[in-house]
Amino acid sequence: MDLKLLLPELLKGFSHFTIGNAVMIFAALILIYLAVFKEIEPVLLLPIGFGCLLANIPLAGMTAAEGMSKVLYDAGIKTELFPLLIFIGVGAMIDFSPLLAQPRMVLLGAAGQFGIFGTLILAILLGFPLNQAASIGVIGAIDGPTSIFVATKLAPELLAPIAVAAYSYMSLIPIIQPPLMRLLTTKKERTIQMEYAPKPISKRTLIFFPVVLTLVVGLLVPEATPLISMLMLGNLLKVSGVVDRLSKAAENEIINIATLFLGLAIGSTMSAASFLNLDTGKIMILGLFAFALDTVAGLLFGKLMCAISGGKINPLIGAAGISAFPMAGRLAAKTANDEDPNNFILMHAMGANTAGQLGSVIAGGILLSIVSKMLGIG
Amino acid sequence: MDLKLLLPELLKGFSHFTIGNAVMIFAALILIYLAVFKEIEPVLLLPIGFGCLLANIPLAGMTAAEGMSKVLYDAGIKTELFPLLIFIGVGAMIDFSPLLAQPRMVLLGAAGQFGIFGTLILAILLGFPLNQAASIGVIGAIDGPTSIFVATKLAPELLAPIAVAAYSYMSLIPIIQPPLMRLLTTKKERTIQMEYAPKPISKRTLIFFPVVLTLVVGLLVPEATPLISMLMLGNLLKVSGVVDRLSKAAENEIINIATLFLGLAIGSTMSAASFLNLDTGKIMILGLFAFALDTVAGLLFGKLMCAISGGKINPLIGAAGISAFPMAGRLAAKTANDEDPNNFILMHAMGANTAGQLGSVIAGGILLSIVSKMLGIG
Amino acid sequence: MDLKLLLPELLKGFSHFTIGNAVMIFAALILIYLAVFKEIEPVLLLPIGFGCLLANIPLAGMTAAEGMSKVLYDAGIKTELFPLLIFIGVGAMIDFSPLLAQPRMVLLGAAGQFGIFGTLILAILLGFPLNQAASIGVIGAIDGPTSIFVATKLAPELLAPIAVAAYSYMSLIPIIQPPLMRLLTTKKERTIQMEYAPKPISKRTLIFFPVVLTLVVGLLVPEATPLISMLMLGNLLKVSGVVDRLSKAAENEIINIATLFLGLAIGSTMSAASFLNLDTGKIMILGLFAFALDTVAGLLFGKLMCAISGGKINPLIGAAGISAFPMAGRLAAKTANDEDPNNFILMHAMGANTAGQLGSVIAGGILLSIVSKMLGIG
Amino acid sequence: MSDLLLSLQITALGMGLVFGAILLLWLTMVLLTLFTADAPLSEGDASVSPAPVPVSETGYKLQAAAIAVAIALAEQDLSSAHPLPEPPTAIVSAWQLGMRTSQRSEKGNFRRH
Amino acid sequence: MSDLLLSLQITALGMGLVFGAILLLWLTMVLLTLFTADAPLSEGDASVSPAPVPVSETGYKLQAAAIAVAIALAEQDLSSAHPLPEPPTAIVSAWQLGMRTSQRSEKGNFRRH
Amino acid sequence: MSDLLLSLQITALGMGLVFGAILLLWLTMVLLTLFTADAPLSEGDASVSPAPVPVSETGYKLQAAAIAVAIALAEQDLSSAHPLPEPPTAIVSAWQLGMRTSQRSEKGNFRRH
Ligand code: NA
Ligand code: NA
Ligand code: NA
Repeated sequence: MDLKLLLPELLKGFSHFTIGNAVMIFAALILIYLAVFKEIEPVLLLPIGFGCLLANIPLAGMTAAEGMSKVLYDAGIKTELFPLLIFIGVGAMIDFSPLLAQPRMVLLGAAGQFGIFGTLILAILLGFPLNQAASIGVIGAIDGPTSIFVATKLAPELLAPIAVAAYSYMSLIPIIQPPLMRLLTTKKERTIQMEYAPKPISKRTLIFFPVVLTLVVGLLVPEATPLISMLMLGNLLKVSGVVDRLSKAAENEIINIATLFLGLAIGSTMSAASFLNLDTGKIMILGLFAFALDTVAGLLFGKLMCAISGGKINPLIGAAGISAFPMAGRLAAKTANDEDPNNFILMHAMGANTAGQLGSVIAGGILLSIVSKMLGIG
Repeated sequence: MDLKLLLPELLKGFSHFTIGNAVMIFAALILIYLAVFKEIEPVLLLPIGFGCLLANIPLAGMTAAEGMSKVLYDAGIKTELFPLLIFIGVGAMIDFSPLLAQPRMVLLGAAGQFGIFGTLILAILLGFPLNQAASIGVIGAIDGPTSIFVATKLAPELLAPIAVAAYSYMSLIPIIQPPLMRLLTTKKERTIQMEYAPKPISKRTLIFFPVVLTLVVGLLVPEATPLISMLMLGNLLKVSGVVDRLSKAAENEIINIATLFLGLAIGSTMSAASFLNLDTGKIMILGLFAFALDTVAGLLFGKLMCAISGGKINPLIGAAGISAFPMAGRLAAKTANDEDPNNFILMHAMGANTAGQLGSVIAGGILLSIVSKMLGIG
Repeated sequence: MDLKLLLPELLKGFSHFTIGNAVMIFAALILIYLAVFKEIEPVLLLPIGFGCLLANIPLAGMTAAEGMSKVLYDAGIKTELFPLLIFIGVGAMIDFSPLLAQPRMVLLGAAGQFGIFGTLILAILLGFPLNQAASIGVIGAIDGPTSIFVATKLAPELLAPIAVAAYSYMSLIPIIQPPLMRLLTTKKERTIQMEYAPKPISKRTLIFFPVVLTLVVGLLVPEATPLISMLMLGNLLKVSGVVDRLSKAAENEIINIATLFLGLAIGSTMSAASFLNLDTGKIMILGLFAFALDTVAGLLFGKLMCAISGGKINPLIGAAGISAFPMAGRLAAKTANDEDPNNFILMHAMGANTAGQLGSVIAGGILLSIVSKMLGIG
Repeated sequence: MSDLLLSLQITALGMGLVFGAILLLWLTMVLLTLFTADAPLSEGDASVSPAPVPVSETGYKLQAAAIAVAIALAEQDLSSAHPLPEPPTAIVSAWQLGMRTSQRSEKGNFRRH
Repeated sequence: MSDLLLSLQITALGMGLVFGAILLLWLTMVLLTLFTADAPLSEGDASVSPAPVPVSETGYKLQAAAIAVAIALAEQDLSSAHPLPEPPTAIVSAWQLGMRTSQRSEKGNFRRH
Repeated sequence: MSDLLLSLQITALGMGLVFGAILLLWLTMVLLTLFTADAPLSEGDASVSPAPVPVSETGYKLQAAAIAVAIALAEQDLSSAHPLPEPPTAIVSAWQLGMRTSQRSEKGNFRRH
């Protein structure tokens, strides 16, 4: 054993360390910092940040052929299992009764998807090929698993920046939305009180809803079936009330384990080579644009509905139609309440918010369908 | 983009929709209905029904090469992992002390397996090849994981109808058994009271039992080893009292997740092409026959034991020997109690019921062994 | 069906049963006995023993190409996923504040690794090739997942005896260590009282520690990254306080399921052919030697620190530096307390013990690095 | 510019389909609530129906908080602002509390009419 | 008809083996209880031994119910029928309650003898 | 004997690297506590900081036990031996109790100085 040969071996960790690694580790630390100290979507950004850290320690082998990150990536991202398992859990947590009590609220879930397509246009103009532009656009679904699912199908090479943008901005909703809300609505509009006299929703309706929705959306937009069906499966487990064991497993074990592994696996794709380029910067800016555009479109549609209804609808609930469940709904209600302490529109906002969740999944499926067809990969 | 080409693309979900899909979706809805509103084995029939629904939405891709249902099927059905994991959990829930306190009760677990072989004969007569006939016969084990395990080995193409039959009829036990009980026993027999003065069972006996049973059954019937050993492993985790963490994981996380995924994966095999044929109908009828035959054989054997013991054994407990744990045991006790409010034979019935559970696994292994040998696949 | 051909088929379980099977089943029963009745590491030795039992039932097929044990082995041992998942859970259970409050205690975690290398020397002298000798040496890490991780990389054929030795002796720590403690320290040394006036540890320190440690160790010893990073990930999930869902999943579902499957899979490698040879005996003896040597080295280093500090450090805490977390720490404190009921050194011993945990992982990585390089497989 | 044209086409088509699907969904929901409401729960039950679906620990805490708030509200004037505590993580559906305070206050409003 | 003959052979062989295995199991159990009973628990312990193995929430509810039933039984005559509530799902081992009512009533029977 | 030489080399190199890494770790920890301690918790908080990290049920039982022990200690003399119950499985971090008894007694010692 020649000691001259030893030194390079001893310092191989440092000698293989690149500027790119340093920058990415800095990025990882920022993600972890935001997750832990600013509580920005910690359940996802903490594992993503940690996975990124590991991917940039040279020779650690986590992302090598037999490494743990690679094993998790192949098991749950490539197969799209993790976002779907997360959706089973999310479905078990969603309550569709505010939406079912006011079905017209579902319209607000359509307008809030405009950001997807507006961002796609902008991404095309910035020179992204169609598959990447569509994946970037789907950040505008403002729903993590939908963004990850579509990006995995169309442009897995952009998965990490898309996931990071989707989850980061989702937590920044309380900073992004209020200025736009105040800019686009008048004080008078914001103080519109909405009567809440819902028709009672029977347990039977709640049980039929996820089944019927799966069928209707599945037949209309086959590409949306995996996402919508897992969301509805989780909801059915919950509302049926006969399989407590399964619904508890869905909203605890299954979603927690899938979330941890998903985060680590996505983070592990954040190597300097694939992440440190102009595209990542563009995606972060386009993502912010998508969020803003969604909010604007939602608010404008809310104003339209306000006008049509003769001023009975508070346009703020339009901003809840972007998805970002359940934050956007609460934020719309809070903004109305801040303006007038006697104004409570939470139930309407939550109806629009669950509609946005459905609209996001549907829009994601439609986008996947159109783009797959155009690229001949459908 | 030619709009003329667009319409077929838009309606592709409907244009690929077949009558077969419609019928299977109707079947899926029936399964879901039975699970949710009639509470017929909801933990399995709800996921099976939902999986069937998804398998019949055209182009949804859940059952395609990379689809979620396919991933789950390959991970847990093809490898037989899911039924075995479920058995670990079931084992952690079974208490063998009523059986160990009255070892002769174990005999009742043998008679209740006659339905397996009687159904096999009938299936052969109806023209099923041997591998399929044996898989259909094993519905008569009246134990879900055993049926699924054997069918996966011998005739995976019949997995779905066999699983559906096994679980559906298992919940219909309270409808299938009582008429046969009253038909085959006299009122005098049903009012036989059984003394319950069990010898005390030491903790040591409870701990040795699963280990010794695994060895004895494993050496006698190697083909039954996977099933019996996982059942006994779960039981050992529980009775040992030293690995609470593991026994709780077995009877919660592991069994819940495996059950949900097993149901979805089995349901996903219910495509119109493979399910909609005369065989499925025959299997449903043969399954019902298997359940009835098991009950009859159990009752007749119970009457034999009653005669031999000089009227000290209530023949109703024979009906508990079919497995269908723990329902058949409770039902036998309830029937005796209905006849005479002072007649309590629950401990004896539960002894026979756990014996039936063991007998079912052993019979499944023996059947697998004989048929594999005959087909030269052993 | 010729009945003459039937008998061999009926008795195939017995006719394929070898003396080797009998001996291994006896070994399995001993492991189960130790686990259940002596409570020696039951969470691992019970599944290992049961897995060994199953591997020695002829024709049971658990370890065959499609058998359950094989499926688990390929899924979690070959990929090294199970020991890493266990480490996430262990990390969520470790509290580094006693170590951070007295950073110099970390030195004690280095001395306690001498057993690794001493055992390697001895194994080489006994004729083991380098890859096997290093795997045997790493029993001296006295940390189960580290031993399994390194052995899987270097000599998977020795995995079972190494895992059994590592976990068996770990539980025998209360028998192995005290005589050595009393032999190598004077009564005066054992009664040395240590002042515990720790500086307060901020939550921020506790959060930065796992991140910084991952980076520092990862850059210094890339081979240790998988182990140290998963340990630190678990710890970060816990101390961050913002992802309760994930840290609870780590220290419950994930660790429990991984432990059960790991044990079964390791046990399944204990076939007579691979386990019943002189090497296994040598490994058991070398393992015991490793444990003793670690303790001796730790104690001697403790005495050195005692001398350097002018008698302010109780050398017993050196024995806690071997890892075997958390038993060795408690044992050192108990030994001091037995000598003088007013002597409480638990906080110091736990500091040394967590240092030993870190030292074990680092030493495992260093060994892996050196040996991989020498064998040209790095 | 053909790229831009293409993306505009995708947008028109995509948003059209989204609105179409959502309209169909609206119709579905109306029909569904119509045909499955023949055995409706009483008004009191209906407003409670989301309650058995509380989410995670926080959900339960919010329920407890909701009861406390309801009691407090019954004892004092409704003119004061209502607290809407932030949920610890985004996974948590946090609006159970708000729903009750909302209903509570609307009843108050109706009385004043 | 060779198929029928074959299946009859399988049946004879199969049921024979099942009975054989079960008989051996009986023998095993008798020997096992014989050789491992040298440190038996007291009668009270033995009858309680299944109790620490309750299953799922329902199991706990049934235990609670069992206690309630036991108290009720102690206060009234034993001639009335005993309720045996159905378990919600088949996974649940639901006979804990019945076991206790059974033992309770047998003691009653013995007294009458 | 070249094998022995090789293994001795590995030992020297390995232990050297272990000590080197551990020394660097020491430095890291000193720097870390130095730079991240500007917002320290109070002494009481610090000593409690491990408490929110109890492990599994046993951990909670030990906490309860710790409280009981603390109360008992406050009422009696400190000269008696302190119980250190064994944890049921090795996975459990069992030293929470000991930590408190240790601190408790050290305060006792300080008083005597
Ligand atoms: Na959206
Ligand atoms: Na049966
Ligand atoms: Na060590």
